[in-house]
Amino acid sequence: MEINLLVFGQLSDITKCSEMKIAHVNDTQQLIIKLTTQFPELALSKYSVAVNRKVVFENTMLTDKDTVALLPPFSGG
Amino acid sequence: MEINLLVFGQLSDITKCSEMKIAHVNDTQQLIIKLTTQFPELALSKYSVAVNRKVVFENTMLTDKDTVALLPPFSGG
Amino acid sequence: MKEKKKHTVLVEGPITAAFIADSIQKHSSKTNIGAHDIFLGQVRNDLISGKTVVAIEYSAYSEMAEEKFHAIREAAFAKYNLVCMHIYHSTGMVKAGEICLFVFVSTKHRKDAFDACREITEQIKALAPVWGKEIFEDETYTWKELNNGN
Amino acid sequence: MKEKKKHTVLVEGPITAAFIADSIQKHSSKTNIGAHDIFLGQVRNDLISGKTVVAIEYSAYSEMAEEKFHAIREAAFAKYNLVCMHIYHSTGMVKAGEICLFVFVSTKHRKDAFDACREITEQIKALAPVWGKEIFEDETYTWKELNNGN
Repeated sequence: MEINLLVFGQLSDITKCSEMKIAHVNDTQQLIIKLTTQFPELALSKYSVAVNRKVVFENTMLTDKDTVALLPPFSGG
Repeated sequence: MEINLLVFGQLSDITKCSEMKIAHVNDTQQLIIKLTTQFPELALSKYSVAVNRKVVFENTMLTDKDTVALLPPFSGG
Repeated sequence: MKEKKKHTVLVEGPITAAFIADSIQKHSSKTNIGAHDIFLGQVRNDLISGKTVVAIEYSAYSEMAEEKFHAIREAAFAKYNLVCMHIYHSTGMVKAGEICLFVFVSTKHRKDAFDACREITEQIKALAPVWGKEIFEDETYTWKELNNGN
Repeated sequence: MKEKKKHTVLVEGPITAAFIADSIQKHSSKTNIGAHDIFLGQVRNDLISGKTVVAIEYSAYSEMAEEKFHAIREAAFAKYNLVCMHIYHSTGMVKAGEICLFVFVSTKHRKDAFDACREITEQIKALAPVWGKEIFEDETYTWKELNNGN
């Protein structure tokens, strides 16, 4: 079980990486805890979480090959 | 004493002329009466009157070389 | 940085895409602009009593129209935070599919651009002494009537 | 006559005046169009903490962004009486004075064009996963923050 993580905008300045594989996480909450342990600055950042291109607002189960994205506030246009 | 009359849009279909000199009219009311006698269809038409490029809403005195315009409803753009 | 020079609004014939592109391109040197709103009026081939409009022939009371356009411009600069604005309106023959009105508003932030462009367009329709003669395929015509939103 | 084919919104680099002209020209064959409203976003040379922005580098979550653009498009066609609409948004580097967003709405009557163009532009800003990195003269940068109307 491995998910694909995408990190965008200013968050990629924190993770120093915009795409990574992460194993052993069963839901978005576990993922966030794991990432925040590795990158403490994430805890201070504002972002949404998308699972397979849909923003989720609650803890969401993950399955193998899901794509999770960390989305800081949009600033297009 | 002679004024310059400009006639625009559909009103020029009635007068068959878009610019004419008119003598012996002291104010816009006299002018309109004179024109309506000559072109009875004008009485059935909707239009505003401008004196020297300003729309007037009441009877207005005219002086020599004034330009009076008959303006049907605008339809630009 | 407000550009308020008086220019002539009425132009003979249709407004071309190349002219619009040129106007847009000229604004690339004004790097305090963040937003442009452009309104274009295009001649429709309306069906009126069974006949199709193929062109509109515009006539204007030019001197009065230019004064009105200038007043509309001054009012817009007074009311909104504009960097620059331009209006062009055709006179003479404009075929269906061609452009007869070009309103170009440039601002720092988009809210002013949207508000001003819309208001200016409505004012042009309401206040400018311009008339459209809708020409049919058979060369007969009718005088255009403006309804709201037309 | 509604044109709803799915196309790609994200384009590499700035949107040129020539591209906009070409888009306008293509609509001359659609003679049921009476009004176009065009919104253009242009990169400003903002002064931020004493440094001048010389460019914005846009990045996007492309797959999600294209889905959002498509949803915005579908919603606009459902809500407004549109003849056609197009959105283009830059990715990569866009210099100050260059255009990064092009929203093009064509309708029979102007009210729909104004309403739809504004709403679509607001939705793009609010919903599209796109980020702007403001690059300064000295090659340092800051991440753009959207305020209302920015």
